Amino acid sequence: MSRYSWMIGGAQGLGVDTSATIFGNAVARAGYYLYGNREYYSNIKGRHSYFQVVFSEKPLHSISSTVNVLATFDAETIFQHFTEVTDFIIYDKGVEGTNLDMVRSMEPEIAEQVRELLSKNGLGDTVKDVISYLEKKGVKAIPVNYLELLKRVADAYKLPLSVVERAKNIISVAASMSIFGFKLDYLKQAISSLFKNDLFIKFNTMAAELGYSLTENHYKLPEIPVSKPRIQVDGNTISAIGKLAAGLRFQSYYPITPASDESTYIEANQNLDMIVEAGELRKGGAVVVQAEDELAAINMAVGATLTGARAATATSGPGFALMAEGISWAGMNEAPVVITYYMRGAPSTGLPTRSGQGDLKFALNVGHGEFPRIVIASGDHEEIFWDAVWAFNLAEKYQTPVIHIIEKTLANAYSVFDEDHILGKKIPIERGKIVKPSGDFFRRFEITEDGISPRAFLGEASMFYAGDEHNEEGHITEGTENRIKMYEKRMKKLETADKEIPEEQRVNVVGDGNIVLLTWGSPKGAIIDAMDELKDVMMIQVKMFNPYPKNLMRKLLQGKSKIIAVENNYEAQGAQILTENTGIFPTNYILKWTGRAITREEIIEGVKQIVEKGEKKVVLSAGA
Amino acid sequence: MSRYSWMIGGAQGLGVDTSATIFGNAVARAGYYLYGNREYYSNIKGRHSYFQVVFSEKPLHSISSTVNVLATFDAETIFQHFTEVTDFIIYDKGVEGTNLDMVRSMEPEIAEQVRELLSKNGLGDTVKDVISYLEKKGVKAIPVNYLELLKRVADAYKLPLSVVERAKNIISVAASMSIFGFKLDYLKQAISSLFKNDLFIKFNTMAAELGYSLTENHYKLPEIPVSKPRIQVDGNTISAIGKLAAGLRFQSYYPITPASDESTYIEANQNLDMIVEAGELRKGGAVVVQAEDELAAINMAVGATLTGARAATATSGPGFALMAEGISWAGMNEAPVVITYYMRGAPSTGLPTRSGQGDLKFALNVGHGEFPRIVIASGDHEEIFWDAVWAFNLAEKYQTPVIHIIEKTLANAYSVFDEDHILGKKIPIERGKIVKPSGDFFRRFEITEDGISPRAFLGEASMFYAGDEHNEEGHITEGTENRIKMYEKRMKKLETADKEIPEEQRVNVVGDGNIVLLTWGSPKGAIIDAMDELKDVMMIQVKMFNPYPKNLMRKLLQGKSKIIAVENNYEAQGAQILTENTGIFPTNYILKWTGRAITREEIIEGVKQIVEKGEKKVVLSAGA
Amino acid sequence: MQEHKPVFVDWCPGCGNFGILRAEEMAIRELGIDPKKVIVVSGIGCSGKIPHFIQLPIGGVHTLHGRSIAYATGIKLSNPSLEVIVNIGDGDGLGIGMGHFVHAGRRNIDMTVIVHDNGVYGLTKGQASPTLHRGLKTKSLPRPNINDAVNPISVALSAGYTFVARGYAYDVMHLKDLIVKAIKHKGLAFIDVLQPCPTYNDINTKEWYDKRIYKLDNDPTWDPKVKSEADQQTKFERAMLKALEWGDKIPIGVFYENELVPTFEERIMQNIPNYLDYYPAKQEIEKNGESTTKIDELIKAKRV
Amino acid sequence: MQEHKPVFVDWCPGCGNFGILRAEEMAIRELGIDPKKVIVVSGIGCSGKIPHFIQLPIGGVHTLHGRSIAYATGIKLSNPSLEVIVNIGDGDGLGIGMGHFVHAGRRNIDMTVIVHDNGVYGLTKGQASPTLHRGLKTKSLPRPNINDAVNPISVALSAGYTFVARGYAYDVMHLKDLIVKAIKHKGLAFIDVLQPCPTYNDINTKEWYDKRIYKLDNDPTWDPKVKSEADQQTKFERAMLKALEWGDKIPIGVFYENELVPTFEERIMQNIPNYLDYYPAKQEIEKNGESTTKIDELIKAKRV
Ligand SMILES: Cc1ncc(C[n+]2csc(CCOP(=O)(O)OP(=O)(O)O)c2C)c(N)n1
Ligand SMILES: Cc1ncc(C[n+]2csc(CCOP(=O)(O)OP(=O)(O)O)c2C)c(N)n1
Ligand code: SF4
Ligand code: SF4
Ligand SMILES: [Mg+2]
Ligand SMILES: [Mg+2]
Repeated sequence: MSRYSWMIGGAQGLGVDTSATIFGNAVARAGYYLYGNREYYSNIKGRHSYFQVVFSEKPLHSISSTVNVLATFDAETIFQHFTEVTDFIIYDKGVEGTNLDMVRSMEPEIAEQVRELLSKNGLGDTVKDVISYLEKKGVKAIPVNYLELLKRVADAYKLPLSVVERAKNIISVAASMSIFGFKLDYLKQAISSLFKNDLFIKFNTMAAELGYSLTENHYKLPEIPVSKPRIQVDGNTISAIGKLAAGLRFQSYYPITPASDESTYIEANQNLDMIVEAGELRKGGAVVVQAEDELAAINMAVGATLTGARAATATSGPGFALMAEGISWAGMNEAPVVITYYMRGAPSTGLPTRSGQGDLKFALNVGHGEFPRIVIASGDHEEIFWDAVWAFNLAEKYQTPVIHIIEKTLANAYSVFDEDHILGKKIPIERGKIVKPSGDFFRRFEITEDGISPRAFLGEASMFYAGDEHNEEGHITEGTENRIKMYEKRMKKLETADKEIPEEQRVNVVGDGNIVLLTWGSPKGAIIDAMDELKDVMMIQVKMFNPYPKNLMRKLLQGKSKIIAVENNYEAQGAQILTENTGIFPTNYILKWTGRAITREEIIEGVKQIVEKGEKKVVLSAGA
Repeated sequence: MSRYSWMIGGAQGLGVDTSATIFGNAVARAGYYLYGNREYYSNIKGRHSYFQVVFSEKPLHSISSTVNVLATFDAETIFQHFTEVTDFIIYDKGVEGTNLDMVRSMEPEIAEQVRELLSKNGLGDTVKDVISYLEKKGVKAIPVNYLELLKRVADAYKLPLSVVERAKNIISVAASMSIFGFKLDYLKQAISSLFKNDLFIKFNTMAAELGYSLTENHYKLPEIPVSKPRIQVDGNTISAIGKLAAGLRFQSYYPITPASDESTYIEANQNLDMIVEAGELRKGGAVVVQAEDELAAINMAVGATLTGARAATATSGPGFALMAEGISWAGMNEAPVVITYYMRGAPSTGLPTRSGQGDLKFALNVGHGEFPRIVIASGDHEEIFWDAVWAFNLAEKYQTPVIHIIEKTLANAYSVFDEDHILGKKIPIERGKIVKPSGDFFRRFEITEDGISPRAFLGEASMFYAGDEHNEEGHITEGTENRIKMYEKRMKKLETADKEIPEEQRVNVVGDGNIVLLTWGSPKGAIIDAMDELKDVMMIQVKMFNPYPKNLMRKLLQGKSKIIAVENNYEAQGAQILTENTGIFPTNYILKWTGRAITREEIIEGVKQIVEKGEKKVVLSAGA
Repeated sequence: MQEHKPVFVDWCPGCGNFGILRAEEMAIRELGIDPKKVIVVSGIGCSGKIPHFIQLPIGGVHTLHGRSIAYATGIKLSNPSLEVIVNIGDGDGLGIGMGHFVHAGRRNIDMTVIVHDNGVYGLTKGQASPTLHRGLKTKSLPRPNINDAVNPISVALSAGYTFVARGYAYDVMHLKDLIVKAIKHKGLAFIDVLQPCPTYNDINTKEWYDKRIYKLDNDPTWDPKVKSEADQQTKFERAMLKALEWGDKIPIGVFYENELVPTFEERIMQNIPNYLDYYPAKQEIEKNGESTTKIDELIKAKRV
Repeated sequence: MQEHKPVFVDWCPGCGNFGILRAEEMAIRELGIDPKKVIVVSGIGCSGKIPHFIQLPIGGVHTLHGRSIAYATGIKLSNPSLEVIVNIGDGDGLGIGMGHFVHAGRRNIDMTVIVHDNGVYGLTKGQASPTLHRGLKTKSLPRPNINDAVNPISVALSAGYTFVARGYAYDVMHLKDLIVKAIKHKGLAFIDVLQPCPTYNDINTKEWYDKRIYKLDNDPTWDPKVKSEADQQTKFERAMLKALEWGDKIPIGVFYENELVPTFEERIMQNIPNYLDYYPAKQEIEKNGESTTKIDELIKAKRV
């Protein structure tokens, strides 16, 4: 398969993300699908960040262990990533003399490792040493005199050097475009569409021209004709759009990485049009509240659901932990709140800007007591959109909290896919048993066969909610008969959901080999992308953990020679849930808990280790 | 087996607990072991509460479905409990005319059920109707003219009637003593030892005399010689004593039922003597802080552990939910905090004064991310003491949070057992790898083979803690190599614990029949007490859920004809943990989620239903 | 099951909560609001049970300990046509809920917060609440309270509440008047209600209060209402100094009233012009099982 | 692995936090306290990283967002021989941590709380913090802030802090002096440090502050220290009124200082007489693998 990997790195706060988005945008214009992944420290300025973009003619969902072209303009990026480059490195001629000790932002442990590797190869610890190491290994190094080029740009527009400094990025992006053989025009278009300021467009365009002429077309990648519009979105944004499409009208949140960008996007786009009558638009708005903490955030959202508004919050581990009590109240009071759970490196503050899947069992068991917690997890950007819609429909149909898991890696990564995978499709809204009360009083918690009570909203009639065990009217009662029935009624909703939701909808299955790669969430992408090189494999991605698709899973796993749990955690929690529900254990494990995404090559290599070398468990570590 | 059940009921705030404690104390003086269980509404005054005391020559751990002697002095107790009485009912002649509608404190649903039952028997809805119903069924009714007796007491001591009113309780207790055939002297002794005020002792003693002469010795229970001292304690108190014995020196808490009585007890007894040198006592104190909320409570306790003090908090469901984030920090920072988790009726506020086992999986998975959470659960009052000590030893040996589960039913129940089960035994203190740092800097998170780092305390050297992933020094680092190792190190502690703690210590096994009653926590008592009437049974009580005793459980369950999960919840969470760890499913269930304790008879009946009638699942409901 | 069974009011005999209950019911009646549009949101405690006890067909939301203001915020902002009253305990609202209490002041949502200030954690058997003064030993405390008290009035003023008052549970008519004013007030209103707890607080009893309480209104020059920007600073400072009065004399009445601060609803309208007409709860998000929300623009903005 | 590798200080160039860091280091040095007895407890945010950056062999506990005061309380009360300094962010300490901030005032533990007051949530990319005034639109806000600001000084005073001051991150010597005073103060000390965040707060910048800031000490009659019970009320009221000053003129310096209020440690000693000599962390609970604690009396009290 033709799959190319490009990476750009640099200190946080210097525009690495923007240039990666521009590069992606330009490559997409050339007709390629792509997937881009962002890595950064929990820091505002100065620490190392990088962006990897992988592209191909076919849709992609993962990054690679190696990098064809590495675009750099500082020393740290070279030190952190030179082991990954296979073909080209673009670098600043001016930093050749920089040695490891001079890069103070680099973590001492990492510097130590680099020093060791270089010295093993008989080399010193300067950038120059690295470059010669690379050249020996066949990598082509492209030195750039950024300072001189920037000066030219500054002069041309009579701007101080500090203003045009970030055009460094564009120079290296342009050089990369030229190496791959993409038209400069696409880059110019991307610049025009992504910068707002005219002057910025102009001088960046000049920088692009300068950069483009630095190198030559090496890969000679063809242009691919595109028939249908495509979009480029990250996980935060597509989740926000999905929630708005689903009818979200109240979101409360407290800032936290990597969740808050979703809320910021919703707030920026809170004024909405609704097609209420055919052809007639009505304007409405989604209220977004920055709460004082996550305790307030969850409870505001739960309160909002009682009025009939579709309401949600978005958070990650530390904030989610603070929501436990509120989620339990929502369960007890059958409030259809949606929690978008952006999972990141844990425990505690952990790796706040890295990814992880270590909170699955916490999400599944959050809050004291027994009540239905529906938990779904998305494996790629398209899924995020549809799952966001699904989450609200589930919440209202089963009148219970729904937790939608999106990992940091997907939240901050972007992919390019066909627009009609979203637009033009029916976006189903199922609001469940909503009624208009007739009398003065409404029995909110009527006991029914399927556990689901008719629901009306505050203000429509007198009704009561209570976190205490309550009777059908919502008043506190401690009697045992009511307790048995009311408890059973709540729990029955899970059985009803289990009956109503086809198990096939809760699991993604690709292939039907004898070696099962059992996963959930983001590793799906690496597995799918690896499957063309793997033999006799089958991917099973669990999308809904509660109610768990037990019967289908039993059927799918029956007689398989290997069940390999692939997860971004230590315990293989997704597999533990499988065992709890079916008694089936995985036979092997491919696990990674560094906070970095699993690469396609790691899957291929991991499966090899297991199938050929008989390893029980493979621990992955790729990615700086 | 000779096992007698007595119950007293009355409106909250009128001294029902005190009189039950006095009754128990008096019965214990007659040489009997006993178990007393307390049920009350989430209310301060006016709602119905009751206390059941079961006694026997042999130690007991459960209540019964039926009551031999029911002592009452209001109408509600009669309406709520008459279906349980088998032999005697003591009641107020003055309330005979009271009907159901007049008892406003009774929940309408419960009144409805009583009305139905009576009308099915062709009876009206007054107390008198109930009494005739009972008499028809062979129960002996003992009417008491409380008012007249109280007046006599009031007159004798020249006190207003309102002051002596609570002596009603003592009258009914005394009448009960007489029916059972216990000496009045024991009651008098109990009164003297439990009341502080002299006048109270006097007039209650007179009330006791009056009550005693109302009835005659029916059961003629013999006095049993007692050779060794026995104690009568409830769960809150014995947990508090266990914690102090274990060296607890800092406890922070926020008031919550049924946990706060533990903290109140510790505070009241915070001045301690320590045997520091042989024969030499040194005075010290345990600091108790009433925090502003549970977020503060957990984090204060965690902070305290860093100084080397043994520190803990105690809470129940809603408060525990608020502790999730702090527990995750403690896991990340290897802080040996102990959380005594008083489990009550959930979800949310639930049944705040009733019991439950619905939070087990929450406790096991609390807090975001992966870290060792050691979870133990006690099955009776003696276990509570030793588990409290165990909890601190585990916490310090494995440097990780330990959650000690005690259900409300045990917290508020009391039992009588031999003093030498505690005093005179070695109370082991294992503090794990504590060192005195030599230099200025101390590497708190040194990576070691068994995952356990040497530990020193704040103030002894420069050292750092961080909720972020950190290096051996405790400074933030995001490098992947450190992440892999530091994470692994933390998780390894669980493996070390799993190796070091004998699995036999993590499971209680009684009997070795083919029918396994698989349980944890309080149902243990009912099962043990039921076993003399059950054939071919074996009780397996899991005491530690993490690390789970997988190998032993597999061995124990191998080839058993029935595995019946007995739990106070809906999902049989303890059994789900079994499946997750071993792949073994229970075959049957006996479950109860009314918030009331499981009775001995319910176990006998439940097993019958399963074994004889082939029921898959039996749902229990005994107890008003 | 019959509609609306009467709920047994299970507070202790003589509890100050009865006075608050009566005053609140009377205020709602007097204002003539449709009861079902009145949403009484409460926390956990003896005080928290109040929505169940109100003898009017209101909406009642009995939430979590300390969190009622957050629930109320979600309810009111998604349906601003509702009249939201928050009843909190002093432990509930000023102890565990202190953070929300203060931050609510920063928003000035048009709703009413009533604290049942009894100096104790009633429902958990009488521990000291944050309003109990240091050194006091109420009946159920084993030892004198070692924490200082918070001053609800001065904290509310510092936090930005635009209507700040104190009432007394046993002066039902006066309290009713305060509640009426608080509900009518445009913005976030706060009433600290001195509420004797005869069961656990044997210090701040009826007798104790009766001796000390006086009405701010008795002073004819007392006018707490801010009438102009210029007025603001002086009225606020005066209220703040008045708030410090406690001991032999305890003032009740309105300390501060300011409608010049825009409400949160008005602030939202700066961003969503038709917010009050077509608020979140009112918007029709579904038609024939499909979403009505147009997302074309949002998606197309992401085209490459 | 070598001992104590230097940690890279990863704040943005020009960040006000550098000033706080220097002032705090200087204060600790000046006081001559053994650094390892100094425990710097912080929350989460740019501010929260400070313990890692201090160039002295201190103890550092980098805790949770909003909870550092609770950790500090546990540390100080179980080992009162330690010198505890709490560094919190304004979002951290006065947003999510507001409840603890207020309740700490009720205890008056002998420690120091320093707020890094930059008006924004720095580490999460510049959202409005609770000290940002309404209507302001800092660089990273899509729209002007719709919440009112809290006033840290008046909240601290209301809450019962017995030392209340304001410093400025770019006046390092003045700030150092304040920190020295705060640490020496017997009781809970609070310093609100105005800390420019050049990356996200482009309104409350160095230039903005430099124009407005003046020192309370410039007024020779300004004496914030309470010297007698009689003094207390007036000094407190004056501090409270001063606290309201904000805008064209912003005072820095000590607002209020009162050592007449007993510390929490002193209050504990009323119940545990030898608390300070033999505090929790010091007690020997184990001897030869056995408990030293005598529980005989407790158990025997339960005999039947
Ligand atoms: C998170 C949490 N912590 C603790 C409790 C236990 N609790 C129930 S009522 C109460 C105190 C109530 O005191 P207050 O708010 O003053 O109300 P009052 O009973 O005095 O009206 C507490 C602490 C709880 N329900 N939830
Ligand atoms: C419970 C929780 N919620 C949210 C966050 C995310 N978070 C990290 S830093 C921060 C804000 C920091 O702002 P501030 O306290 O003002 O500190 P600054 O960065 O400005 O110094 C937030 C909200 C978190 N770590 N924990
Ligand atoms: S405990 Fe106090 S506040 Fe609660 S109901 Fe009784 S008297 Fe009222
Ligand atoms: S974001 Fe602001 S507060 Fe944080 S380091 Fe940068 S300048 Fe300082
Ligand atoms: Mg109270
Ligand atoms: Mg800040």
